[in-house]
Amino acid sequence: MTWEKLRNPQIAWRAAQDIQDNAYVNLGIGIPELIAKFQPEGRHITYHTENGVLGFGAAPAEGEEDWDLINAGKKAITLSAGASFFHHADSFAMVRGGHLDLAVLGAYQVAQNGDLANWRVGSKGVPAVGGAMDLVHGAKQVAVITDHTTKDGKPKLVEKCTFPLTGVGCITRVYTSLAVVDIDNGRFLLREKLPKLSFDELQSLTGATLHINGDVADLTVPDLS
Amino acid sequence: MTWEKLRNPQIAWRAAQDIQDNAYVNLGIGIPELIAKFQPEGRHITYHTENGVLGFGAAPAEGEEDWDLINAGKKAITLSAGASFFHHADSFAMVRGGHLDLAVLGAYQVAQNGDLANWRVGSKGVPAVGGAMDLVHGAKQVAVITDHTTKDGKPKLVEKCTFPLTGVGCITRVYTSLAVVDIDNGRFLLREKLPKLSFDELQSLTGATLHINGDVADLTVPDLS
Amino acid sequence: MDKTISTLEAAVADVSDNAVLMIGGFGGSGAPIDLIHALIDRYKATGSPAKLTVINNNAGNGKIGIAAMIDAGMVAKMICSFPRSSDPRAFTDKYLAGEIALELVPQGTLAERIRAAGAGIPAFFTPASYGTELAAGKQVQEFDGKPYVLEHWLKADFAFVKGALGDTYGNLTYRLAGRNFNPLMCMAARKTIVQVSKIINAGGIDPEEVVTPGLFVDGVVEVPDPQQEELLIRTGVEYA
Amino acid sequence: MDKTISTLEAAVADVSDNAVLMIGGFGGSGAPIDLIHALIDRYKATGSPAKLTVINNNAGNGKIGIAAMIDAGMVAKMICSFPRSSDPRAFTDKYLAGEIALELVPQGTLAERIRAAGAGIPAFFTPASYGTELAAGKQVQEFDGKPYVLEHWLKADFAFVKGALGDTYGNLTYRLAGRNFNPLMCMAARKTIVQVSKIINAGGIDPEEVVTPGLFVDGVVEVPDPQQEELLIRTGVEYA
Repeated sequence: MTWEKLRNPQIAWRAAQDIQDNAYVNLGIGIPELIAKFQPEGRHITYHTENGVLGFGAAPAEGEEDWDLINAGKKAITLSAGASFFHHADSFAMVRGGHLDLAVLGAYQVAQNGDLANWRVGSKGVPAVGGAMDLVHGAKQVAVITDHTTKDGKPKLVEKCTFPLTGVGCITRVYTSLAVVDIDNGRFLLREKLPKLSFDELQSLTGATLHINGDVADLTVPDLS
Repeated sequence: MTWEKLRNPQIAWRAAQDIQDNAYVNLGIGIPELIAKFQPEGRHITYHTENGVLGFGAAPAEGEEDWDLINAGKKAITLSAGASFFHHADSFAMVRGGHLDLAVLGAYQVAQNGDLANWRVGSKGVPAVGGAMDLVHGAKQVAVITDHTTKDGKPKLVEKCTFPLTGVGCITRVYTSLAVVDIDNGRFLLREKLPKLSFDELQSLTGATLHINGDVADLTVPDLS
Repeated sequence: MDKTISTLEAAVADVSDNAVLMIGGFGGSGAPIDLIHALIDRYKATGSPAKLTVINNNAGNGKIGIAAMIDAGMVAKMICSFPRSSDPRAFTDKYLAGEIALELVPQGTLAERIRAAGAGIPAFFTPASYGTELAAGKQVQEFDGKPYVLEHWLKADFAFVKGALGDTYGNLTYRLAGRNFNPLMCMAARKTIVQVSKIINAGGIDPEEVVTPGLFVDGVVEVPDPQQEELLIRTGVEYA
Repeated sequence: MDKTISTLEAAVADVSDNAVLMIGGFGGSGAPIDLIHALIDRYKATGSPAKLTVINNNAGNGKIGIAAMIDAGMVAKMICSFPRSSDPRAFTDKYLAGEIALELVPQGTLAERIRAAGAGIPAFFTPASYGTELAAGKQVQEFDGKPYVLEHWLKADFAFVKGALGDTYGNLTYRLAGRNFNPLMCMAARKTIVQVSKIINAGGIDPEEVVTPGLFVDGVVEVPDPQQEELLIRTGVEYA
């Protein structure tokens, strides 16, 4: 194969390009958090973390951490000008009440009807859900950022999730290591794909039919290495 | 008749004697508000007003009012040390959530099962309810302060309310111009009555059977004139 | 990001006919009189916005503020807990003449329904109004042996709010008991417009002291010396 | 009225066997580690309180705080959203061995259930968890064409809370993101005990800046230099 899948920072970069000026955004723990690093210049984006901070910035320098000032991933953060603190019920009022423009989460599986599975892969081990089941409801747009397939090559974009669901019909856009896919009326609509990757090849790595409506743009991102 | 019914300040004085040290109390608009004036010395009582103040004191001197600092009756108030402000949802969380030790309201009628009618007397005019329907639920004790009869001599303590209800089975004690009556298992239990007023006379002014369990104490209050 | 609106006129420009409009304040405390009067000015000049549904604890007092809106004929319906005041004539006259509708809501339920709208909670159970005529037709359910009434969220198209300090991102503080319904209404309206006594740069309010975070606010307009309903009434001002 | 408690030992003295205990904090931010450790001390000395149900967002980290409670064998059940951490061994071992029960609750639902308990709301509808295994057996109802799950209030016998400033009436402020679940838990427990870095006289906190009004608080104990979970873990402290 002549194409190389995007690395996580590259997927994050692509997702970052879509965040509008003045948006309020919640980035899930892990890969979604990378998105903030690639915020396009000139856009003012306010980040929300569900443990009760609106308007935070990058991590502090090592040794400068204040461990009462952390994000949902329990990492130390710094405040941006115009920040505010609030308790958990107010924080999830922001989430559930439709006050965030965008939430971005990771995924084990996304189904063509917008179902998301991202909190457990089976019935073994200790289950943990955190804020995921709340975050998938309420934000004006809920997007997923993920590798296109699992480590052993299985599709993560599927007809129907086989892992336990996080939410039903909640995802509207998926940024993967190979493509950008919208969820539109119960089907995957391909918007962008890696230029060197053929449609047939992408389809073979996807667990449900990819539809096309108009042009499929080239998914091109900086090297970032 | 050789007895004279208590005037409103005297009923308020009697109610004030029962408020425990360190209590959190909401006093309804009108006669209940008078209770604060007769707070026994040495007791620390914190007053709540449903428009979002905990810990307020007397009215300011005339000309010293700040009209952003008012109580539920829209009267200007002053703050006590240790006061706090909060929004209406938090204020009624205090009410509904069982955080007040006592709420005292006025009444058109109180029934022997604890039902209260105090918000409208018929279907004419403009109805207004305010916080009454919330206040009757949640406080550890909900008491009524009222004249024993209407202006035209009809009983206000009744078998069953005929006016529209404010709340069902919510009242536990009634301070009237003639007596102190508890509501106990669906019946009026007489605790105190004016010393010169005979039981039979009191019963004739009451719309439901007055029960007695043990002694009936003398209801004696200062002149306050 | 700068949510500053330069004039009261511009601040009220979007409110449309038939809109549901929340107005903060409890009596005159925290009441955004200047926004209300700017809206009345617009109505008098253009005939719009008309047929408004107004949500407030009360239904106006004297001849200013919400009472003046009612007198001007802009209000089709009030949703409130206590449509009485020292001078409730504006509402009372129209109500008794059948010219204005009223949805009466217990005060705590009103507050919680507004919060629920802001918090994405479509309905909740409350003990308030159980067994009364205000619960007529509503779903009742028992919890721990006690009956409760199901109440629904109450959303609005617009909210008019009065704050103390505001920053350019819309972070707000309030003054004394002027908080009341204001922070809740900020959460519950599609578009929230706030008059504040002073607008400062983002970062000027200590993050610990922000009462309403800016994401609940769409526009802030500076009114350095705001009108106070109670004082207007006491000095006999008429805006109608 | 003075809600000051003079020692940590006295502050935790009432917690009884089988109690439901809310513990504030999110990870180490706002976590009342000193109260927790005082409770562990009591358990080690007396065997009580045992069989506790603990409500917290997480289920402990390392060998201190809630993890040390679990290791000590005091906890029969955790109610939380995320029983993982950088070192979740204490909970994980006991859970996989079937020695501790778990009620897993989505984080926003957990917060709202606690607030509901404090606000006298026995149940509310939320979109969270609809269609998932965490909604199994729960009442579902549609509002405006969307399905919602009915969730019940979550009350506790005791709450351990970490504040910043406290006054003698129990009015509280918090530090940075240490607010999180703390103000909600103050509302939801029969008895709320708060550790603060400093106790001042009533009136010492500006009424506008009080985050938790004192009527939600039963006792305050001063811990001038409180433990920080994250720092304890990074320095390898073990309390078990």
